[in-house]
Amino acid sequence: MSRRARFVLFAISAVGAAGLLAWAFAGLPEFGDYQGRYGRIVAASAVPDRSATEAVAVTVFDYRALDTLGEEFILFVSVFGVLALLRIHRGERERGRAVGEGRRGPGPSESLRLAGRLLVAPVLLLGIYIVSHGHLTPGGGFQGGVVLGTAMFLLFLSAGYLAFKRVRPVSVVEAVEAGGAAGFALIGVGGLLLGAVFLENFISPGKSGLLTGGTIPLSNAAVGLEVAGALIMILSEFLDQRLLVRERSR
Amino acid sequence: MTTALQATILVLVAAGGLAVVVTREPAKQAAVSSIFGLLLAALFFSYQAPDVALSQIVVGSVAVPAMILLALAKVREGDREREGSGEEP
Amino acid sequence: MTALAYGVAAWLLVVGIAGVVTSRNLIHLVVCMSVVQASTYVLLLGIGYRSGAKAPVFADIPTGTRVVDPVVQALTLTDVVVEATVIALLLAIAVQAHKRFGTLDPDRLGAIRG
Amino acid sequence: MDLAPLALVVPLLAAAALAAVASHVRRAVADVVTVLAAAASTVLCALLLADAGSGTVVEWFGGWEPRDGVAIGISFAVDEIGAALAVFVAVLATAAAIFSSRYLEADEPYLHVLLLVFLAGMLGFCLAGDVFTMFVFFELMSVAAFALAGYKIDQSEAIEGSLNFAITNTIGSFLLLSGIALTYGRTGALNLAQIGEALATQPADGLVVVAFALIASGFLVKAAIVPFHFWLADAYAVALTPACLLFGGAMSELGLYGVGRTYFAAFSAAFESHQAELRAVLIGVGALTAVVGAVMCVQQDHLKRMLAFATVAYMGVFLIGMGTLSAEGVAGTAVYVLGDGCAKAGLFACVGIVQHRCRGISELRLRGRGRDLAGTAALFALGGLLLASLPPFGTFLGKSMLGAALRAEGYGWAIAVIVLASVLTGAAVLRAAGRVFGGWGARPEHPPATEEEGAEREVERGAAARTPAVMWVPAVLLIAGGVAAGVWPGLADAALGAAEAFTDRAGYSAAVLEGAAVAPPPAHASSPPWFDYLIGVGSAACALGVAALALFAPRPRSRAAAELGAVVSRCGAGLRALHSGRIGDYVAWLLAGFTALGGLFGLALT
Repeated sequence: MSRRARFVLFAISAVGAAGLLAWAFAGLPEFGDYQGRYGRIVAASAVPDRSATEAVAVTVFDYRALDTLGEEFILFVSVFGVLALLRIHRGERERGRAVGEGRRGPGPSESLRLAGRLLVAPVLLLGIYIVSHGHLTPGGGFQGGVVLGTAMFLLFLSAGYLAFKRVRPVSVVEAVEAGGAAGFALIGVGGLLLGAVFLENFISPGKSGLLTGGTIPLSNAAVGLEVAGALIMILSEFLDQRLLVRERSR
Repeated sequence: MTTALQATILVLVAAGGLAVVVTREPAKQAAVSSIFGLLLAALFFSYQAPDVALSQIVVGSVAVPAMILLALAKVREGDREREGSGEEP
Repeated sequence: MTALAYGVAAWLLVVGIAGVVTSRNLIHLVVCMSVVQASTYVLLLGIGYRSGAKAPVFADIPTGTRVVDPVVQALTLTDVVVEATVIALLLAIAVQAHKRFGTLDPDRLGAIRG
Repeated sequence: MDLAPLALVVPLLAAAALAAVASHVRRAVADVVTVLAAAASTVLCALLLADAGSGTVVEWFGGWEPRDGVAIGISFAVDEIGAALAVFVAVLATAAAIFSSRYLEADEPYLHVLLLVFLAGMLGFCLAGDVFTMFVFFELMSVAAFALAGYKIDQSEAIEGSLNFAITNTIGSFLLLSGIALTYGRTGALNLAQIGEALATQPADGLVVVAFALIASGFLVKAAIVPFHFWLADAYAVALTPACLLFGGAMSELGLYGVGRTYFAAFSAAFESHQAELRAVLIGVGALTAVVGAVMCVQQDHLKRMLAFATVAYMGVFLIGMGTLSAEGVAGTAVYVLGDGCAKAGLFACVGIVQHRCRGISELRLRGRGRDLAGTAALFALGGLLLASLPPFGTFLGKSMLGAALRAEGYGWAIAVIVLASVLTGAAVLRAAGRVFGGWGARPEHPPATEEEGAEREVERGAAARTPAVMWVPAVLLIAGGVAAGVWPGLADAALGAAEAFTDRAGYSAAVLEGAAVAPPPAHASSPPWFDYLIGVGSAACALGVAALALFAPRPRSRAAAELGAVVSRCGAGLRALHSGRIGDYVAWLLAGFTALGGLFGLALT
């Protein structure tokens, strides 16, 4: 199809689709007037059921934990997808070796290194705080995991990326990432063994404070590890490619 | 008051979405999409969804733009290499 | 307000797809996908919103306070993660496409016909 | 005992374990772990299928049973159709895992991890009783599939194919999610049974119709129904052979299963009074898809692309079957899926063997190069006859059951479409078999140049002097499965009983929400009437005839015949030109498809 024909097809369809959506939205409740029972039951029972104050976290990690298990593995498999898609295939590897693979790239400047080290500790603490309070306040394993991953990535960067590559902590990160994903599934299996059914929350919910929610904080920690590992893997994989090309071009 | 605020942010989000689409230069687009992510986060805060808003901030304004910029950098290096070696693109 | 709240969701869907259809650059196209996905967030959270209600976090408010629907928020959280992963994967494919074809223009790839 | 979650968790944990030790694990160990995990999953699913025979198995995760009649947790609701599909998927995955043990390119077990997670995603999708959980597992299998499609990164086609696959399917999943959001806005529920209860109380309005159109469009992108189908051939033609087994054998069928599950469990009551109109729409769209797929299939030179378009044609046939909206139609479709899925997976495996031995994928360029491969030739030809639904193979039984269901609903003409699809796809495969293994047909004047020559060399180990057992054993077993499905005593009855439970919304709802699962009553399917045998033999003969014509036909003598030929080939070329490989075109078609489907549903259902 020519670009013009394509655009005409799109424009006609878009008008139709917008009409259909408008027709559908006319049947939704007025904005701000939602009365569904599911949400109200969940909001009313999260605190009595789990002593955790964050109803969304209880939904994500307890009532609807299976969805989260699936989501964790989506993240997990996408990392492996990125690794597989950006892997260096045989031809490239041979060419890469010819121009000196493994040579140290340009090191980071002294000030960058200092800034990285100064920043890392507070950012790490922030990440840990967000992960550990996931069941009490907004935030949790996912949000904290991204913060942790970013902090670690900055640390690797400021320490000089190629040095990082030579000792291959990538495989450690890989293990952490996979371990986080497996951890979530294992917590579910724990419910099967110690409770009665898969993903059952088998730890007492407690009364108040950090140690409430039963397995929810554990799940949050597993997710935090997984997300942090996944982010580092993905970002370094994109960076890896760049460095490889730069080496080749010299 | 809340309604007026929400309406304003909604209009901004609509405009932001359009801006992301019409910004054809990818590096600029990464920046615009980062702002779009923040607008969405503001909308979610006004919808009383702080959890989602935080996720949106870390994903839409940090992780995804970082991935885009790294991918772009990778692509540019590839272009430079191609020019250097005289290959036809 | 109802029309605006849901209308923005429809708008983002259509505008995002318009970007995908007309895009001349794969990385631009991938970012347009995130606009389409934003439409689902706006729709889900808009549906679960309740006027004058608080966020479903009972750290500072007593249980039983009128709160917005927590379930749509849980769904949207999942959705946000899915977005990030799909974008990562699509970017990886785009980078490879550039390596194979020397262009990011989706209309000039052309390895497949008929 | 909780079999359902274990069937899912075993491959997931195996994948995570392999990933965690990725850099240190020996290749052979990874192979064995993958095959064992897939096999264990198969056994668990088979036990689950046996359980489901005595009534729908409902599993509330975390023990969150419905509270005040409202589902607050997530359930798996496993009936026989869902469990049988899970077994089928797991069997194909095991075959794919065995087949893939020959690939050795990367040092790290990416392929294993992707395959195992892909399997888990498909299983979760088959067993889920919650519409958002279906979405999550749908995404899980999609993300793994995108990476599997693009695995051969050194080939341009693979990159372009996986790009088209990923973008169209992701937009499809956005449509699906929007449909789920609308449904939630109306019913306040995500559990399928609960949605069904809530929708049963009032007639369908715009919201319900559009929500169903969005959900159906999302699933139909995966099911490759025209005009959502463009991506499929691009992706299937370039994927690794083990992934092709799963893609061609089961993945698209899962999209259709999603439509059937959501319709029968949730939306059917709301559309009760408009069943006839809905039937017309679904059967019409299915017929269009079957014809487009079959016509594209015979025009292909690339063997995997040919099988990919055969998949499109059969997805149309299956939509026709599902579109009868009757238990008989669904039962026929289920049997047909089994027979055809085995046949296509087996054919993909055969193509893998040909690629391995002959270093080629183009039918014309391979002419006569497969003369030494007698066993593969026999399997390939048998696969072609399976597609042509020769009695008494599984595809024949399915087609016959489907025909009876169509006649019962007054859609006898659709049988002709199904016959056309099976003749053309069978003919294409038989023609390829004759050309590649027999060296028949004229020497091509301009053999197409294709970058895929020597296609999988980059990723494969070992010399090509002989076919390793890990390749031919799965191929033999799969083709044998397709043959056996037709003569397996009691299969038709079992399928009918399962389909009756699948289409019974009230029974499903009682099992899920009230825990009142009952064993489906024994059903008795009528055996194929004599004229079905005639049609079956006739279509196989036609397929052979068309294949022979394609190979041996002389140049047309008369001007009229030449002109007719020119018109036909111009039409074919026009259709091919629409399959442009351009993602912008595909997405425009996708939106057009949603609008058309929504419009048709709007006319039919209100």
